[in-house]
Amino acid sequence: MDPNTAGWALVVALFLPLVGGGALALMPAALDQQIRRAAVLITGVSFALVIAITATFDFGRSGELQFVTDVPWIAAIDARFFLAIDGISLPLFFLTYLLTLLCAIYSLKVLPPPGKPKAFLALMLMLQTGMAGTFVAFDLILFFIFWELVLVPMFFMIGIWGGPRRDYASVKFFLYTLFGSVFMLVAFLAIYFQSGAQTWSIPELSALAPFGSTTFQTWAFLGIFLGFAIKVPMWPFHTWLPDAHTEAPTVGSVLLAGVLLKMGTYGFIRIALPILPEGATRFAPIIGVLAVIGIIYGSLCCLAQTDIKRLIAFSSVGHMGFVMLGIAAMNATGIQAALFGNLAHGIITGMLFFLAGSLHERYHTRDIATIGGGMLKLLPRYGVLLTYVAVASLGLPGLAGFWGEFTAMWAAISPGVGLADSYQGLYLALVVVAALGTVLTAGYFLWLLQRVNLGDPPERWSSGHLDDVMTIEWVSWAPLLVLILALGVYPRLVFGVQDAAVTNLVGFLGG
Amino acid sequence: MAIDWLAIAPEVALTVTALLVLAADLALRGDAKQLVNPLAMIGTVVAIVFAVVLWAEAPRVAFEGQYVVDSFAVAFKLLFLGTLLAILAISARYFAEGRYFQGEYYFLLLTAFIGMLLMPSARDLLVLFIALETVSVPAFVMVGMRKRDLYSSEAALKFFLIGVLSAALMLFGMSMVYGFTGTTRLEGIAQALAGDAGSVPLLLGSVMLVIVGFGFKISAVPFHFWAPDTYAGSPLPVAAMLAVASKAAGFAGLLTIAFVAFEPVADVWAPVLGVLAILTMTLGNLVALQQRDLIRLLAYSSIAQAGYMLIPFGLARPGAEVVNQAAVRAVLFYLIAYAVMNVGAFAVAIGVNRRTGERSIRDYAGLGTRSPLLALAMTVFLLSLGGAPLTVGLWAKFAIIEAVAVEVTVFGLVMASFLVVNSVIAFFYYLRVIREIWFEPAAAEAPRLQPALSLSVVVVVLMVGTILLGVLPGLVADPTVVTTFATGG
Amino acid sequence: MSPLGPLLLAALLFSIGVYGVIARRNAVLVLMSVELMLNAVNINLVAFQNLLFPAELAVSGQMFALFIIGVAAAEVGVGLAIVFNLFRNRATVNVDDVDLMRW
Amino acid sequence: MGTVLEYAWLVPVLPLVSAALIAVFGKRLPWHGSEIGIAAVGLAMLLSIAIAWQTFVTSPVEPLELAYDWAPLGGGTVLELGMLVDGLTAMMFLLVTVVSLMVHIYSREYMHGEVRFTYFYAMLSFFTFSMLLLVIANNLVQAILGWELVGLSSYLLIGFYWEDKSNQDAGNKAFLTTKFGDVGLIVGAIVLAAGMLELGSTTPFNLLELNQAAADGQLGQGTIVLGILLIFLGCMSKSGQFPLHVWLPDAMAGPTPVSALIHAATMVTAGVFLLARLFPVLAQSQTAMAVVAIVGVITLFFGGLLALVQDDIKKVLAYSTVSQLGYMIAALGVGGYTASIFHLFTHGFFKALLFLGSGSLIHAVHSNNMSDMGGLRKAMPHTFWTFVIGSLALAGFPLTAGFFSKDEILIAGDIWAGAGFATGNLVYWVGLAAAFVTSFYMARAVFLIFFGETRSHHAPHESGRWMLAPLMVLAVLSIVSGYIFSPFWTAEQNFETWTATPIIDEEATFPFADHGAEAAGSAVQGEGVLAAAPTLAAEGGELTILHGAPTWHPDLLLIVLAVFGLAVVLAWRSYGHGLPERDPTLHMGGLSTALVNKYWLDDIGYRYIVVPVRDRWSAWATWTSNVLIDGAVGGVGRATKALAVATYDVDQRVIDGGVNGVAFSAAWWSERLRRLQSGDVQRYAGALVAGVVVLVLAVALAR
Repeated sequence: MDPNTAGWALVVALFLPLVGGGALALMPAALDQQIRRAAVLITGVSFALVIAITATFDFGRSGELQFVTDVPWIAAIDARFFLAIDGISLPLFFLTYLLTLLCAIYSLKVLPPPGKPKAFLALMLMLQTGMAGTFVAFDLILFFIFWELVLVPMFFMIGIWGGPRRDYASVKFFLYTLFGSVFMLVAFLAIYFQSGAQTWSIPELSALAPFGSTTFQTWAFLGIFLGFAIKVPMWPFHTWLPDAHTEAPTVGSVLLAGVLLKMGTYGFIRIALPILPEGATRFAPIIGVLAVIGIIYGSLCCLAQTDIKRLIAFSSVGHMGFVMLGIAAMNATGIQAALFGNLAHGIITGMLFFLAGSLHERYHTRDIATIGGGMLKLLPRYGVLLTYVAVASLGLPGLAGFWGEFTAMWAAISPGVGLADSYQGLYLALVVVAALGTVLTAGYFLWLLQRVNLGDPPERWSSGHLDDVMTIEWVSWAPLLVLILALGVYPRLVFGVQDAAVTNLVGFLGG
Repeated sequence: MAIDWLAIAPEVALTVTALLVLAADLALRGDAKQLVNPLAMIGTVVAIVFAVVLWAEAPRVAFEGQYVVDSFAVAFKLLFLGTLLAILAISARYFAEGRYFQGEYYFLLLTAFIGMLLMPSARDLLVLFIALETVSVPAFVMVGMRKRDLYSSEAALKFFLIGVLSAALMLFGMSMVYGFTGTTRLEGIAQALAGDAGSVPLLLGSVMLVIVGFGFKISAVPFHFWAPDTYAGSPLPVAAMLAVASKAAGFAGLLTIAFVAFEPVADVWAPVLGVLAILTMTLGNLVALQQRDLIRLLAYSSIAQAGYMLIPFGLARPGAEVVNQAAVRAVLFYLIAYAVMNVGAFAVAIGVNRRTGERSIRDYAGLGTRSPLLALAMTVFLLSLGGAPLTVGLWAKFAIIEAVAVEVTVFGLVMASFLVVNSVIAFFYYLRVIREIWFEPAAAEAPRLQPALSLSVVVVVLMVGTILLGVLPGLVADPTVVTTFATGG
Repeated sequence: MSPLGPLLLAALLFSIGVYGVIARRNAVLVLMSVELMLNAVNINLVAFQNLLFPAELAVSGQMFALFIIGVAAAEVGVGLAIVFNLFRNRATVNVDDVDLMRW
Repeated sequence: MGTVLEYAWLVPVLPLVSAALIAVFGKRLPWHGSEIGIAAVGLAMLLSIAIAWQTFVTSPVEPLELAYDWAPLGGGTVLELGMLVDGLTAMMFLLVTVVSLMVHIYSREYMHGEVRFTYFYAMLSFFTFSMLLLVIANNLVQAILGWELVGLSSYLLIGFYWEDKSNQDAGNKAFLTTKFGDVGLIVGAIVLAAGMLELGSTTPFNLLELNQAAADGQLGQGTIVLGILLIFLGCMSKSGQFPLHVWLPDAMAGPTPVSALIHAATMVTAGVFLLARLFPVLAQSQTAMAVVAIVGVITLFFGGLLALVQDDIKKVLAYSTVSQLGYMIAALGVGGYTASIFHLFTHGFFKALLFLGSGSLIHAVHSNNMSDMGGLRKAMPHTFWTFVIGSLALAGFPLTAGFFSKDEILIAGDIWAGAGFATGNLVYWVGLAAAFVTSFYMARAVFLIFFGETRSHHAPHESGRWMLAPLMVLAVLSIVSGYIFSPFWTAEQNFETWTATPIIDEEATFPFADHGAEAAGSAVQGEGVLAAAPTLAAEGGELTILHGAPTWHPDLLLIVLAVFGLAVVLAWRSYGHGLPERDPTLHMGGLSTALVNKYWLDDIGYRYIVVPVRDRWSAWATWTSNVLIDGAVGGVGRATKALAVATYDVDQRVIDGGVNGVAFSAAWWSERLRRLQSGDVQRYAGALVAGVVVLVLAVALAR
């Protein structure tokens, strides 16, 4: 495939899951296993296509859009069907397909009540198109459609296959994120009219920027900020997250943490920063402060959790804080850091949720005290995996989690676009506090490990037989486990791909 | 005076059909009476064909400019006729099984739609009035169709009393307007208003009275009280007709009178209608939150939707061509979207609960297993009403915000923010129904549902339409871009 | 002759009608009040036509009044039918008693 | 054609490969993976010896830096993965691989039969890799990488017996305390790198560039002070400096070989190493050096005192480690770069020896407590004599390795004092006092363990060959390693020239000491005289000898010997025949008339020195350590917990409540508004008319 002409490949890869999901919905519900295999097949084929795209992607020109499809879509409002991929999109796009494939594989065996694999997998495939589309849409309207498309299947995933408080969690998730995104839509419209260019194209608008008065930039950025910040989620917009994560089925949590949250930060980087550079500059210190509060706050909340899934959910608040800190730095390194942190968090926390889900499968409880420790004795492989992933999540160098955090702090100490002149002290303080956050992070993860892994298992588990890691789990987890190490040891895998694209993007920030 | 028959061909077709239906009803006996439904459908299709032909022929002016068939009017006519077709389809089994007066029902229905077809073409206060009454009077009767039903007769009474009261208020306003301007022609009124007459307080008050008559039709606050009670008491297809077609007709009339006749004093009525928009959508949504009866919920939801559609009126300014056109287009697009999704929702309601009394949301528990098709369709319609992506509902709201953004004003932004906040509130109750459908188990005795074929077809078509327009809103948005008012004469 | 007199008359009639619609409990009297309102409109139209625009060829005011008379007849017909039906079902023509549906 | 130095990267890689192989295949092998570990570390040691030899004979060697771009960091900056090989690296290589190999061999027997034997070996190898990665790093990020991996392996090995809660807690405490220090390290590294970035560097984390820039005076003082002090915070936690040493004694919960490798010889010296690596930066700021010196002094003294009251042999050693690390840090603070790393080098050997020896003892008597030992001299002769050698070295007995290195530090302090800095005096005198303490507690330990009657409940037995061989090797090294910087070597080839680098040697090193340097006869500034020995020689009359050959200092030798003797005698008086409380008469019976005065001194010393020091000061120190500082750490922990709970509460009630509150208020309004729909049509009509009136009036009055 020639990256200059093969736009079709991207389109096919993007819509194959949606079409496949539709096809899945038409299969008779009685064909339980066949449906699950079909889902694996669909996600597998899409993933193969994405691998082909990645393989033929011209890494020498990762700053430019490749696999472009740009045709008129809604003439009345100048919206275009504009899909493409560049160095910033590619890693996230890849991750989306990988995670969904793994989820499909995982669902071959594991599906929470009430079962119904057909509906579940069809929703998951629909979700996949929505998520992936967000990362390759270069038209604001198209982006918004994909963005919103994600809400519906996730709402159902949480609402039907979720835990005891699924009703509350699903509606809260839906409304909270919807609330943000409508403001975002208003801001998009404002941008459209303010630019006067009759276009929703992100690259074109970026090239036009900055336009409008400072007031306009501030307000428009505020609207976009609300939409993205809720999705990220930034403190104090995070409260939907623990509920949604806790109640969602395993696959839902994995995709939620692995991809959905990334959409917010991606949006900041792809849309908010280049199109509204002045607004972004004004907001950057605020974002930085909120991000750091999120880091400390998320970690503190983690320490107070008794529910393992909820703990992991709160840890996302902290980790995404680092990502946002990178964005707040407003320089190339910061954006590199944010994107890397994004990806690493997706992989690691996705994996953590897989583990938490399987833990629930085994113990039928998520309460840390009830589990009571001794997992290394009871389920040794599982215990080792948990240690590995937890250690990765607390940002150990050499594993994926480190680079995002370290680089974000490194970026924040010398923020770009003139922020260094007026806010040097603030940013230094942010870095110090963020670094303290890593201690807290280590604290709660070690404490978690101590309470779950170490010691002797309590009586109540000694009678029943608990299965250690199953083959299907190995298969669906192995890629993530490998990636955690690979990204940690060879960060160029991501940094290198993004470099040119990020440099381009920072060019739009000026300053 | 030669009559331009083509210009009124759709109306004529419907009139003939109505008469044929009445005759057939007299001639047929027993189950054979069911044949009137296909008969009415055929007539409707013929009317649609005429309307499509007119689309190419527009604009045409008839009756010395009192009757204008422009692209705006044709668009509305197509909307009405399409809605009629759908309502006919969902009525078939409802009335056949219910042992109602089928012939009369179809006759009245067709008559009401004749009135609607007249509405967007009217360029004279008198014609507007006639059109309005032609819609209203048959509707009064249809609401009370289930004669032995306490709910039905109560609904009819309320509808009737509020209807005639507002008609009288409107007429009084019309008479005053006539008194000040000396003409009942809309263009004439506009000319007079553009002059000195535009600042006479009494005249401005009268203008408001005229608008009130349409406020009743579109069930804007505070003229909305009849709507929930009436929807709940009437036969469901009639409720669908009232919620969609009748409301659309009200908007057609309101658009015509506001943007043709009263355009020079837009600076006076626009803020008022804007405030009404805010009140209407907020009240509609808030009260909808409390509803346990699905039909009442849909009623309040449709009140809220009317509130959204009033927003573009709040943007109007005298002489601001671009803004006003964008406003008209936004309303038109919203109405089309609204018709698709709301008829769909009522269709599903007909499929799920055909009987009277309270139609609790609880009845929808486990619909996902009882009838996946209806459940899926209802989900799509409700999401669309809320404005979820990949449904036409999103573009409808988008169109309104876009109209606001054409020329940003503080008031426009206030209205837009109310729209935004209200959209979120609305999801609370839409999601409640969706939750009931999918998350709750079906009651033990609840049977699987076997919706009638015609109903299923309508539901599927509308669902596909909702999604198709959600993906490609251009299918409707692009043609409607050219809709404009043609001046008479 | 000034149109003020007829206008005041019409306004008075109309107000009485409004009052009747809101305040009378008997449905038949409510219907009568509606008639009052419509007739007030008619007075207006005819008076304006004759006093203000006698030269208008289309005599639209009077035409309008004619149509209103016709429509009023139809409306009252329908209204009475509804009231009768109500009476048959509930043995009352009291508007206040009709509140099965609310909230 | 490159030298052996170019293959230095193999040194860390070998243990890494070994760790992976053990983890994968270990359990299936006859020796359960230990053979892989021993072989790999052995190879690494051979290579290290070659590298050490190469650097030593050609010293001072130009640093060899090989790096490749690891990843772009955005904005044109690049992160490197590379190696920096110079004398310091070679020295550390040698130390780490030798001790590691000894521990690997020793553990064959010591850990025999453990359930997680293979895991243990994998971890040992992994730790070795991490430490070597830190040592070889050519940039700060890579150093941080190794640093944190070291912390992780330490955590995993401390908590090796994770069934017990106390061990888990110890692991957590170690990890978190050091992680706290890492905050300083990371932020410090970032601050320095930001300074480098401003200078236009594309590899801002590069160590050589950083040192060069600092030495050239290009970095601002603010950056330097902030950066280096933050990094020093990391060094404090890792190298057990007061008050962040609290984790180190607890870390003794790990298996004894681990203590030998990690908590004595290598990991805890990482802080010293890193600070030495950054010495050109440190040397730019008088403030920073003063802080470092004072912290070191406090640590070396109070850490030593603590060791006096311990019964657990491993704790005695742990506190002594703290004290010795204090010496090293203090030396850096008074410009004694060479002295510091020299002590690091020798200390590694003899402290490993002591720990392994104590492991042998524990193996024999199944107890850590000296009160359970006693009289083991006969049962365990080899352990005995090796342990004594180690103790002598630690106490700085003349002609052992510890003598040479510790005295260097004292001399460094003396010179610094001569240059007009008070911290020099502090180091000299407190260091001397602590030397006495050291001698005393080591003597006490030796006496309690090997002398007197046996108090063990088990029949003690000598350990096997696998354990004894490392003891003997280390015993030899504990003596000979000191001679590398003794007068037996020339001015051109000795420890100082080996580990010196051009940046330290030739560039402006103490810019703030201009006037002071003159006073010291240019002994400090610009003359490259960092090691104490040649300087003292300069004072002795042979002026301005650069890199002069180390010379004897009979005066100091005498002082040290006296201190040592006093301590040992005092110790013997108390413990020579077992626990004094049990048999004071035997203690008394050994006295002679000629020793009355001694007895008197003993009495005075006992009453005014031993008792207060042993029973009060150390108790107080223990108390502050355990209650105040540890309590503060625990308190911070508890407070954090409380804060966490409170925060969560706020989250759930206020923030989430606010979100829900919006929903509830909507419901509240909804309920009120619903009542409008009364069902009475005439009220509807009334409302309608009222609405119309309002609207009409509003419109009519609008113009």
